[in-house]
Amino acid sequence: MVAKVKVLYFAAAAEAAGATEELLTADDTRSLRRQLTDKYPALAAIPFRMALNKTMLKGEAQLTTNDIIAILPPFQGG
Amino acid sequence: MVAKVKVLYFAAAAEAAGATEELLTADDTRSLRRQLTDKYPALAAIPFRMALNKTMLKGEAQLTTNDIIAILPPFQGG
Amino acid sequence: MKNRYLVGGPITPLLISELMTLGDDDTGTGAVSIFIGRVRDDEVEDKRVKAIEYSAYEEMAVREADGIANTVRSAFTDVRSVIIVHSLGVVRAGETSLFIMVSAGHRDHATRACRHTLEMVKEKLPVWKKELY
Amino acid sequence: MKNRYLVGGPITPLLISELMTLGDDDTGTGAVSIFIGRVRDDEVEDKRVKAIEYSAYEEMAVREADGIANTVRSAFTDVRSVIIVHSLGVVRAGETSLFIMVSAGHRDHATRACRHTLEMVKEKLPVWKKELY
Repeated sequence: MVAKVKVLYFAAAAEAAGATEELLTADDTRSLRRQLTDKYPALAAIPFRMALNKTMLKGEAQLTTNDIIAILPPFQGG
Repeated sequence: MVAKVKVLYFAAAAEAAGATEELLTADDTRSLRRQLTDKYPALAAIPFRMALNKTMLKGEAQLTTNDIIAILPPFQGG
Repeated sequence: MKNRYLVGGPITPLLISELMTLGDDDTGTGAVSIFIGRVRDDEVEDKRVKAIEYSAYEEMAVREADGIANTVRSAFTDVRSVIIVHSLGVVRAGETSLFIMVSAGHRDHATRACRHTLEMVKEKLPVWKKELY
Repeated sequence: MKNRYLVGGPITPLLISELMTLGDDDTGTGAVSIFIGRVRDDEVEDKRVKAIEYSAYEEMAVREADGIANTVRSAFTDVRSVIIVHSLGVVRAGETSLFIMVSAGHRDHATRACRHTLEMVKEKLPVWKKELY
């Protein structure tokens, strides 16, 4: 089974992807990560983390249709 | 030689001495301290320190006429 | 303010004054520790920073800020309130982009909790910046 | 204000706002750490504190405050300004009796120097208090 997820790109990740969001299909975060760095080589150079449904992802997770995955470059607030 | 010094009392020390200042004679801070606790027994119960001419006294010092000695109970600022 | 944690543009002196009145009526507060982050006009590769443009994953930032405030209140039992405000959009050099205020009964928890809040904000808020020259 | 370090009565919100504008034009400041000490309405032996009356050895307090500010500026090289204001006389519960503000290039020195200033003020300023019920 394959999940249709919404991927959000922020800051340098948005520049690398040339977009702020898109719909993709993937089974889990591991395969999504590989798919993203294959599709956007510039993204591979950014030590990004992912949030799943607005919560920082620890390790990897299965994906479900309608999940929201955010691609987060290192934070720079303050 | 004996110095005539001005002694200033603050907070609990002023209560113990019943005054905020007076003129006393003493050779050095050690003998002045003894003189004060003899004269005002309540002062002996206060762990006071002394300032000599507005500078905190470290150890003991000789006194000179016109020196200003302040009797300082533990600080409570802030 | 966009919500209780994010504000569009700089955190103005007026907003800071308003934020500082929060908890004014709590007479159990003996210590208030405040941190203000400002944009510096740093020189980067011979160019001087005129402003910083902040962006954020807003929905997640709000959740994270909520989490930080709750964590700090639980970890420091003497703490009575935690305020966190971060700018979004353009903030010019000299202007304020971050305001943190922690009230407590006593100084030890106020100062330590404020510092801890600051470090968590730096670590956990999904906020990014872009220097404008 | 009696001088740059001591003020008669509470440190009012207006005075705090004024003090906070000092150094506003220094665009090399990236971090400002502030500590505000307030009078708590503590219960002491079944009586509630209504106010605290502060007294000081004023001439020495000014010298000590000067010394603290200089020491902090030397010890923390990133620090750009140190402001210390303490109340004298009656300050009611909920009102402010101590204001410390330290500006620095970056957060680490600002927060550490502010805390250090606070500890030195507690240890070195010849100030005493009397609870009023």
